[in-house]
Amino acid sequence: MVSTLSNEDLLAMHCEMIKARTASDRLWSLQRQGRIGTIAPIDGQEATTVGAAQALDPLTDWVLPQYREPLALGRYGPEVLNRFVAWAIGHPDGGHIPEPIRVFPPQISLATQILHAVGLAWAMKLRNERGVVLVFFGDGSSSEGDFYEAGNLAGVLKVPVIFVCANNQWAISTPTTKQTAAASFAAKADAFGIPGVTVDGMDPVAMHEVVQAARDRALDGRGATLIEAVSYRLGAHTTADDPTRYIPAAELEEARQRDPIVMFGRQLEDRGLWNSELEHDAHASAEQAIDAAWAFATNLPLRQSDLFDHVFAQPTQRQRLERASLEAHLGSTS
Amino acid sequence: MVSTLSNEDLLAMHCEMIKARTASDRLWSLQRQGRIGTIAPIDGQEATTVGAAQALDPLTDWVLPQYREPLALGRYGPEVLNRFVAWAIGHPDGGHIPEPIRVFPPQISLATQILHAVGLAWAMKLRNERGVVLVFFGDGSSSEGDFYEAGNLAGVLKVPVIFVCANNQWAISTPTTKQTAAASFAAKADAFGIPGVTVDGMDPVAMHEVVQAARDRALDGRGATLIEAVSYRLGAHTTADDPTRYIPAAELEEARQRDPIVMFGRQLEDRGLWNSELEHDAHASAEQAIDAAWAFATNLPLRQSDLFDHVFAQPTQRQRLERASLEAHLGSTS
Amino acid sequence: MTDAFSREIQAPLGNATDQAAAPIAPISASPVTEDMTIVAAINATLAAEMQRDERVMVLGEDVAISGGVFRATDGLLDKFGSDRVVDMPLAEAAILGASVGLAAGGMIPVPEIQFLGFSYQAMHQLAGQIARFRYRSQGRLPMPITIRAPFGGGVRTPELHSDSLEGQLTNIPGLKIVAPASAADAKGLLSEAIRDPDPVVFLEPLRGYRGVKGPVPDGDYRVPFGSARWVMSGSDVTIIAWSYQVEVARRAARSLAKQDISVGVLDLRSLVPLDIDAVVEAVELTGRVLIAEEAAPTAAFGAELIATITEHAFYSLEAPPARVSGFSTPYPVGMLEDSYVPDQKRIEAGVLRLLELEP
Amino acid sequence: MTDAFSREIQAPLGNATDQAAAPIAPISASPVTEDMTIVAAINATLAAEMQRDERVMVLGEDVAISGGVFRATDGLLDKFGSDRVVDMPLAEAAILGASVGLAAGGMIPVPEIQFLGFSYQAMHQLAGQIARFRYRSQGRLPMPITIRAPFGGGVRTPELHSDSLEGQLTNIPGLKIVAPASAADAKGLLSEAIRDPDPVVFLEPLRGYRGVKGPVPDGDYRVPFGSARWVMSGSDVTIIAWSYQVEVARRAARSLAKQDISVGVLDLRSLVPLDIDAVVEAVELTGRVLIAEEAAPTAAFGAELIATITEHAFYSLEAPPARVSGFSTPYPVGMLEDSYVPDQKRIEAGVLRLLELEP
Ligand SMILES: Cc1ncc(C[n+]2csc(CCOP(=O)(O)OP(=O)(O)O)c2C)c(N)n1
Ligand SMILES: Cc1ncc(C[n+]2csc(CCOP(=O)(O)OP(=O)(O)O)c2C)c(N)n1
Ligand SMILES: [Mg+2]
Ligand SMILES: [Mg+2]
Repeated sequence: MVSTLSNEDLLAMHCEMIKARTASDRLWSLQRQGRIGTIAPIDGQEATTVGAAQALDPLTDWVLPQYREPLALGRYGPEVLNRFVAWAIGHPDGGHIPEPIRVFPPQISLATQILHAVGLAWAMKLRNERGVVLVFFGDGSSSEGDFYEAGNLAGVLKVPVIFVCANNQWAISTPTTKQTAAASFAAKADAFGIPGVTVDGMDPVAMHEVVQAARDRALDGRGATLIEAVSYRLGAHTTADDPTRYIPAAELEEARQRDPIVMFGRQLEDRGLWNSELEHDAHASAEQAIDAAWAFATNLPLRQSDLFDHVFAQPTQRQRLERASLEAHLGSTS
Repeated sequence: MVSTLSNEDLLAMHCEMIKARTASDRLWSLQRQGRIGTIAPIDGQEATTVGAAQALDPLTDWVLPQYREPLALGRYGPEVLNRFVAWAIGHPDGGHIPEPIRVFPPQISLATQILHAVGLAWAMKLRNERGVVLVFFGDGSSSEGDFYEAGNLAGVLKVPVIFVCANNQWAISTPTTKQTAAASFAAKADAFGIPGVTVDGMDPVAMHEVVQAARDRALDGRGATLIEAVSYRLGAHTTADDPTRYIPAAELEEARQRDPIVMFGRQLEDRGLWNSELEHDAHASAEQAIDAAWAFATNLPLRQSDLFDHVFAQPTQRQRLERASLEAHLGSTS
Repeated sequence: MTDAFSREIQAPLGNATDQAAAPIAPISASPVTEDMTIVAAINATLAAEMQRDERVMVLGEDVAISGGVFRATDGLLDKFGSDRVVDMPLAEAAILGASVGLAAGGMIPVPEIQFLGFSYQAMHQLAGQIARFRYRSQGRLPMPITIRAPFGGGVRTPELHSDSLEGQLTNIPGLKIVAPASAADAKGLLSEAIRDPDPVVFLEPLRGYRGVKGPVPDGDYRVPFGSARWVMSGSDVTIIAWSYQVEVARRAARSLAKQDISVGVLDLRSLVPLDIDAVVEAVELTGRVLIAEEAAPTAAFGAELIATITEHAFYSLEAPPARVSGFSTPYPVGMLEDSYVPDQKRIEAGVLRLLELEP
Repeated sequence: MTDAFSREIQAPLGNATDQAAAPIAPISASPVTEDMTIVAAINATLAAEMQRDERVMVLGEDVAISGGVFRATDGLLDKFGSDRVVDMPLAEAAILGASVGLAAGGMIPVPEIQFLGFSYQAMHQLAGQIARFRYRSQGRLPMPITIRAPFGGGVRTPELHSDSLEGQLTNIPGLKIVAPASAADAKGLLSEAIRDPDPVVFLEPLRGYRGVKGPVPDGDYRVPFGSARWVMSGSDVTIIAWSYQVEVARRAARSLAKQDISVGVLDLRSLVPLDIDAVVEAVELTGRVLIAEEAAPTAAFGAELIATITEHAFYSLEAPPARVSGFSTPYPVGMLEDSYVPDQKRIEAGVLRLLELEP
């Protein structure tokens, strides 16, 4: 553990990881109670997200998540979790992360966001805005053409983007050996003429370090970096998934021994920075955060005819007619 | 010039290159006379195609071209050129390369054929057919997601496919520096976990050698190879293009000095294998070949209602109605 | 409003496969042996076709070891091995693009797109390549490929998991577009698709996977494309539907029957080829046609049906043909989707409007 | 068969921009200064919009140094520099996917897809991302992107260069689909598109690039979307068209006028939003409507027009609305395309059939 991080930073990261895990667990059980739809837990990847975010400046840097990371982006403010819970319960406002928070809504169409990140970093370069764009995507998503097109374009344009491949070893039931024969996901950087590095994605400090270096490089005008953050998916793919069908029990058990929260907690304890009291407080405030997010999301107002809002800045004639007919129908049947 | 090629092979390759250039020139002037549509000349890439084809066994190995290579695939029989000319004049039979010729029709939707090649090689592997699939694509086409998805898939499946990136330095007006920042196109093989090699694509013997090695490897069950064949586009992109708008005259002039046909002719002369008589004969038989192909293509019968053939094995009711209406219309107006 | 013509078939309640009463394409006489869900019928049919023809292979994301995210391919890996049941890298264009080569090489690929919305990632291979290879090669390179994909709303999936793209797909010449509504048809049409020498997009009703159950004929059973199915007959209004909307329409028709309104339901089964004769018959029987579909309406397949009707049966119309559909918005989030997807109430209201009655 | 209502406007022969006689959206009074081809109008408009707003940038394959394969972007690199006029790697999804990020970052990207058929390579970015970002983010991330692409047949291009995909595109909620037929509209609609806060697919008529020429208003000139244009009026039959088919329809109408058949031509200009009132008016004026389009017919935009007509103007119909279109085959090779693309003869025959006359 050598780094520029202060003790406060280290504690903040640990608390954030606990918050992420707590929120993930809560949503999992809400799903099991039938109160929300499908949820993708974050277990095992907390350090990847939290460590990376720690290296960013929320005022200048953008984050484009896949669908797990919003659970662990507390560094960008509590609103990210609020909106994520709203998204998880299927509320339209869940996709609206308000200004000035520099976080995109979750992405479902895998790998598409990697190109968005390159475009956004390009815009920053063109507009001489100081900052970087960091984009998360999975090991599975790296097989989509969009990943490669994005990496290649970033290489050509030399834009300030950081690609973080969250390699949790699985894409639903597909292991990385069926995803690629490349020596590593980081090795794919050779195809783009950018540096590629592999890092322990279960260690927030290591994550912080490589992202910080990539960020410095980007701010320096030297372009993109591909970071492969190696972790393990400790939970199911989603609440709809049964990983016992395909994950060897022993392998999972081995990975559980490396649980990033347990490991980092021990390290902090060893350095005298953590104890059961802090642990208790951290859990209490994590519970509060997800309570608040749940309250936020479930109290959002909703009208069914809102489904017509925000397709275009101004609705078309056809949309106005449709909206009127839906309102009439709902009025007549309610 | 060290290789397993016999003197006959060397002469055959040279004649084939002359044939390709001759056919390309003829089509160019036919286009200029307004007798055919857009044509993409092959000038500069003859050796890439001819050298590669020389390493293949037409009875077992498939070739999937982009749109320039069919001019130089005489190794697969004269029918390839016949059909290509038919294709160039816009006759539907131009896309039909008859059994048992193992050549696909030209591909216009760039890079899509690279995935087809992987699938075809996969089928051969599944069916225990001895043979390989060789696919050509340009430097520009390597930027499409399909190229990467294909390379990655081939790496995972270890199928007998050979990727030949015909790097002629240009994609219409876009130079390779705007196409990628990778060290080379061959370096992209790192992303797939397959070997990548760079070769002089203006030297048919060098081409033959690397393709032969890739083929041996593939037949050996060791999977795919990516070959970057470095050449230079000596002509225009197509008859619709004006390269003086973007190609620096000096650069083009320098490349012209390396004209593969001139160079190889000299090498053969130096070795006492070539002389003006052979040159004369080669040109005469090249003219004959394109004459024959032109005659073939322009004598193909055509009915306008043929446009309904071969959409499906059996037409739908709707297609039958449409065909009847078109026939009635053409009958009434002709 | 019922009359002698109206003949609804007795079938177990809540069961979407009222199979008899079929003026068109009567169900074959195979003995019915088992009640199955649609997903079970698909799974069994895949196994049977793979058994029958060793060129048939299944490829896609998570189709092998996990048996598919909906278990549609469950058990196939064990039965047929990892050469013929293949977990692919996560790349839809690779799945369909490789299928082109597999087909050219003599295989009969049955690729799965995990959700239809992700066919957008492969549209250049689907619309630009698979659909055109036979034509482009004038018969040399036919594409016997069956692309399976679930679609349709109402199950609270995230974005792009529910989208109905039939309008876009049917506008692509060279593809057959098939969409079963019952378990029996899931079997019969899937067998037909896999044995068809041309590419078929086989659209599976997500909500019907486990939500629709019914008798499935045993043994070799195929349903020819272009043969619509009368789910029930009716003399006042005809509803034309496909996929899960057939079930919704059937419920609406049953409910309207209690108000003495006699509603027929025609299940198209395949959109390309379209059973034009059945559509014409549907118009002739009642003069009033309602089309039920989930897609956003503009240039969706419902529009094509109206165009087909005006072309072939205009003078039998007693009212303008109407459609009940999704709206001109992207498929919405879970809390709004029940308003978006046509439900029984909206279909009933549509029927009443066609009869110039107040809903 | 002409009557007082029929008022064809005097305009130079062979000129597609008979601009007056516009009961809907009269052309603004800007002084007409120059006759231009469509491609020249597009080029000039791009330059003007880039001049006006420095956030506007052009990106695509071969748009910079070579000025575009049709010279639509010629000269822009010199005027605005390589930051704002960018030759991209050959990857359509990258072009549109990067545009999403550029838009989010405050730019106004005007990406070019070299030929519309290659938008298939980017359909996941176009239909799945660009079209949905405002909706998905509930207004936080609007997408002011204008995607330019040429399309349409008749010029002997290779595969996928001519395909008409309006049906597929208009079925995607969240996109505006615009298709000018005249040089003036090319300017007015392109200015409107670039200034529109939402994504617009701007379809340019390949055959019209140099084949259609006409007066173009000087200065700031915009044509609002959803305002169709009466090219000529007629009392017997109305042809509805867009893009190059407007020109074909106009020629057919002129020729039929010589047989005393009075044909109106309505140019839709934008398909989404659609000028429903003008379509209704078109039906009301003659009761007989012919739709001319190049696409394969199934679920093409012509089908939507017929559905719209039956919904809004059914009782004004005196004959079933008809369509003249491409056929249910992939877009064919050069030697067959003249039979595929509707020409003047097929449109004339369609008009005569609507009048129950022998062609
Ligand atoms: C384009 C696309 N294809 C398929 C899917 C369905 N799908 C959702 S998650 C997933 C696996 C993703 O794996 P990975 O990228 O490794 O992310 P992880 O879930 O492991 O975090 C798949 C196939 C999708 N959402 N988008
Ligand atoms: C998917 C796709 N996008 C764009 C085009 C238009 N186009 C035709 S050739 C070409 C350049 C191809 O360059 P390269 O792959 O290097 O081949 P070369 O012409 O140099 O042989 C382009 C952009 C196309 N045919 N297909
Ligand atoms: Mg993963
Ligand atoms: Mg090139």
